Amino acid sequence: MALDKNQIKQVIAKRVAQELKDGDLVNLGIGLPTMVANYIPEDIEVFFQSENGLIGLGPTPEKGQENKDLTNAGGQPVTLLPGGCYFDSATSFGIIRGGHVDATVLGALEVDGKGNLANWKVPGKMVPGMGGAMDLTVGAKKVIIAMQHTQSGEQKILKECTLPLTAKQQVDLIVTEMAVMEVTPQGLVLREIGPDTSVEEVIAATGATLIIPEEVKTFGL
Amino acid sequence: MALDKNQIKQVIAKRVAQELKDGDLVNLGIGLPTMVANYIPEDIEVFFQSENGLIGLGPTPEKGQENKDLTNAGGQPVTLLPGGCYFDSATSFGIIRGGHVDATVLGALEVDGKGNLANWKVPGKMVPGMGGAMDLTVGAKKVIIAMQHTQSGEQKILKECTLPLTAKQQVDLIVTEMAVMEVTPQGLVLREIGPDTSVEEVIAATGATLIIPEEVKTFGL
Amino acid sequence: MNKFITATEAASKVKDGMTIMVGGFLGVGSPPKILAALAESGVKDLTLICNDTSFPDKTVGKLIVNKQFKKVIVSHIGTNPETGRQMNAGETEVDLVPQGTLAERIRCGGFGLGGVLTPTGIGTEAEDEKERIKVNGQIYLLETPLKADIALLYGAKVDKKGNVFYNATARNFNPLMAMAAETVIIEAEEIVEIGDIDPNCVATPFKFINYIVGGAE
Amino acid sequence: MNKFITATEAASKVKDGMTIMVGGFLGVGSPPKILAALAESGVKDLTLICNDTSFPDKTVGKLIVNKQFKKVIVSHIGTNPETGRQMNAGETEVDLVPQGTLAERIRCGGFGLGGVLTPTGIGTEAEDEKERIKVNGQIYLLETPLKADIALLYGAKVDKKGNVFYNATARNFNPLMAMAAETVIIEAEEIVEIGDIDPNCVATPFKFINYIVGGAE
Repeated sequence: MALDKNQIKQVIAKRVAQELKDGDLVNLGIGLPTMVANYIPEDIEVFFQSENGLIGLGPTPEKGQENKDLTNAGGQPVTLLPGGCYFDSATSFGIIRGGHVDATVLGALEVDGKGNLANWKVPGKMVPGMGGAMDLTVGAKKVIIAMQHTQSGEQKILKECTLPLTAKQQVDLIVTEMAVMEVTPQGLVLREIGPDTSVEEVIAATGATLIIPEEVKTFGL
Repeated sequence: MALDKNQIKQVIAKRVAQELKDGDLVNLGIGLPTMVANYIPEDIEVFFQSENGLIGLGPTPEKGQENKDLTNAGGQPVTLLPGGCYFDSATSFGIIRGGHVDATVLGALEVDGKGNLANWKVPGKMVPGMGGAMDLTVGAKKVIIAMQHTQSGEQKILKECTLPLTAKQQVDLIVTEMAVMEVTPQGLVLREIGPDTSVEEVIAATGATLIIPEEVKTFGL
Repeated sequence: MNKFITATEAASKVKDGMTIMVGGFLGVGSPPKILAALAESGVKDLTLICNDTSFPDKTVGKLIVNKQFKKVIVSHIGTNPETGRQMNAGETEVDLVPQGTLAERIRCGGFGLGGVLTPTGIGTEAEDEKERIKVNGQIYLLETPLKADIALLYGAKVDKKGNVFYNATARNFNPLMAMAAETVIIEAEEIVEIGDIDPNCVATPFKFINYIVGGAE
Repeated sequence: MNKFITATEAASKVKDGMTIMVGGFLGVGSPPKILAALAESGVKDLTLICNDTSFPDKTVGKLIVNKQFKKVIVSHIGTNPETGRQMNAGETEVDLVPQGTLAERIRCGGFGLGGVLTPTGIGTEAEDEKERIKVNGQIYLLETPLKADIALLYGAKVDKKGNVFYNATARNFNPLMAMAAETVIIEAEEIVEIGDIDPNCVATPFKFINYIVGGAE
């Protein structure tokens, strides 16, 4: 069975959600990472931090119930969960840089076997800026990259990033629809493969050298 | 007429109060400087900042009306004026260090003609610590020393401080019961003399060389 | 002292060549009326310090489209393609700063600090031309203060003295910028009486506010 | 997760040799019950990070009298003569830090910053052994982070999740220390329901609070 684009995103988001632990404070990047919030296991409590100044990101408000002063880091109207609170940008990044965010989930243009990440600039082409990503990758206890394994057939998981880095050796885990890979001092270890692939296919789609342990589980079934 | 100790303090506090301008935010040190608040001219509005975390220091509450969570920097119960507010210690010193306090009034063990101040330590004897004084002297736009001209006959206004400094070249004005002296790049200028003294007596009681301009007013009459 | 002025009067205080700080995060917490007046004023060659360049049709984004800035110091420009176009065409200088570093640099400006050491950006282009300083065996970048001539801010409730209460995520950079600019103008969603804001919840004391652009009049 | 413990349980988490931060300014904003329990516990060789050493019969002052500290890092000791006596007798090490610098150093510890540059203390003994760094032609001292094993704090209102509302000048160092210690214990004047504190007025988010010593029970 081939997964469509939406299913691919769901598979990734679901798998990332399993990395989160009870009591975690988590910052989700824009796009696919935002979907992780939909798949938090019911038996754990996870709170989301948004770098524009809140802890306790709640669901999208109903039409007409939006508060123009209350959005997520993408500018979309959100709500605040009971027990949540607000703070200024310096405090927000104090929380992030100070190591008080347990995990951040971000997208990537490129990521490599050393844990380097590039997601803020394509020289001469697209320069969105780093926003909070450089702080998040340095500060969060666990940096999880959530993305499609390849982009229009091009490899994104490389031996070495070619684009300007967002962070040097800060990535801990890469989750794609094809694989879960852990960055270790020895290199990138293939921990699990996706529901619709093989170890060989993952190796072929990955620029970085993968360490293949004896046991490689399958996720997303 | 000889002034008693209490009158001396009043004369000093009254004269210091005349240095303050409408709209000023002022931090008063413990002791004599605190008395300055009693002599603010009626036609100006001055707000007091207290480094333990407030703007808008109000009068002492009546007995039984004290709030144990609301004191001045000396730990005495105070009140908050309408329009006042509270903040944490980092913000308090951001306000101070950032140059947002218009004037601070402090006591001194020694002060000298270069504007150096010593008021936190007598080696081997008394070491109360600097508290907020080092930040206040560096940060406040105007540093006013309010003290008796001499201490048991010993000079306190010296050519050069002998005690460990609280601040280097930060003092702007020295107000005693005998004189108002301004620290200038040329040296210490005698601006005014007190109600009960002469220029000669001020010179004799002062260790630092005084520059005597043609006009020296008398204050406190 | 009466601090109340109109949005047009506020805009007229911004002169060609000035450095302005504008509160807000993708426009949330930016002062809409003041920025609309500034877009109409035609003032130019400004340097902008702001979290981002918003959207082309919104808040500071309109001023980008109007080419009123010679330089912008922001953490991202992705939501306003015109900023990227001007940057690539060499029309506007764009200085991209990591968001947490931007916040600390503004805070340093207001707090009288000469800089902070941050681990953010080590090993990236954010490191370029920065001093590297080692503390307890770890390398940090020295980030220096930012200040501005004028800060244009937005508050949910401002009392008649100028004390500010910010609401929800519209707080963001506003209280930091309030301390880092020579002149501070706040646009109030609502003007309230002195005492109506809990003194524990005032995030910007009146002392920092020079002018108030009043409520929903 | 139930965060509620007794003052005695709180005190028992402080072990010999630990570094503790204690909120408060001359005892205002210090946790009275936890400190009373700590004074009784007999724990020793502690390092204290606090604004001051309070008064001999009050809050951390009692622990000074008990000789429970091997070192104190504070901005002044003038209100507790016993601290000065122990210092002069060589019994307790006293590290005096300018108050604003102390606040920034604790903030650096919690905010992941490697240090800040301050003009405070230039030309004084506070400069000793500090690195001097020039920025924009001005000399600053490099001040480095402070962290602790445990922070003992006091809040006026703490909700059942651990969000804290501080009242008046009892706030002082408490919210800074809440972010700079491994384990954070807060003594609540009043326990309130989740939602009873305006989310705009929470100065310490629940995430930072590990244990709550409950209200006036």
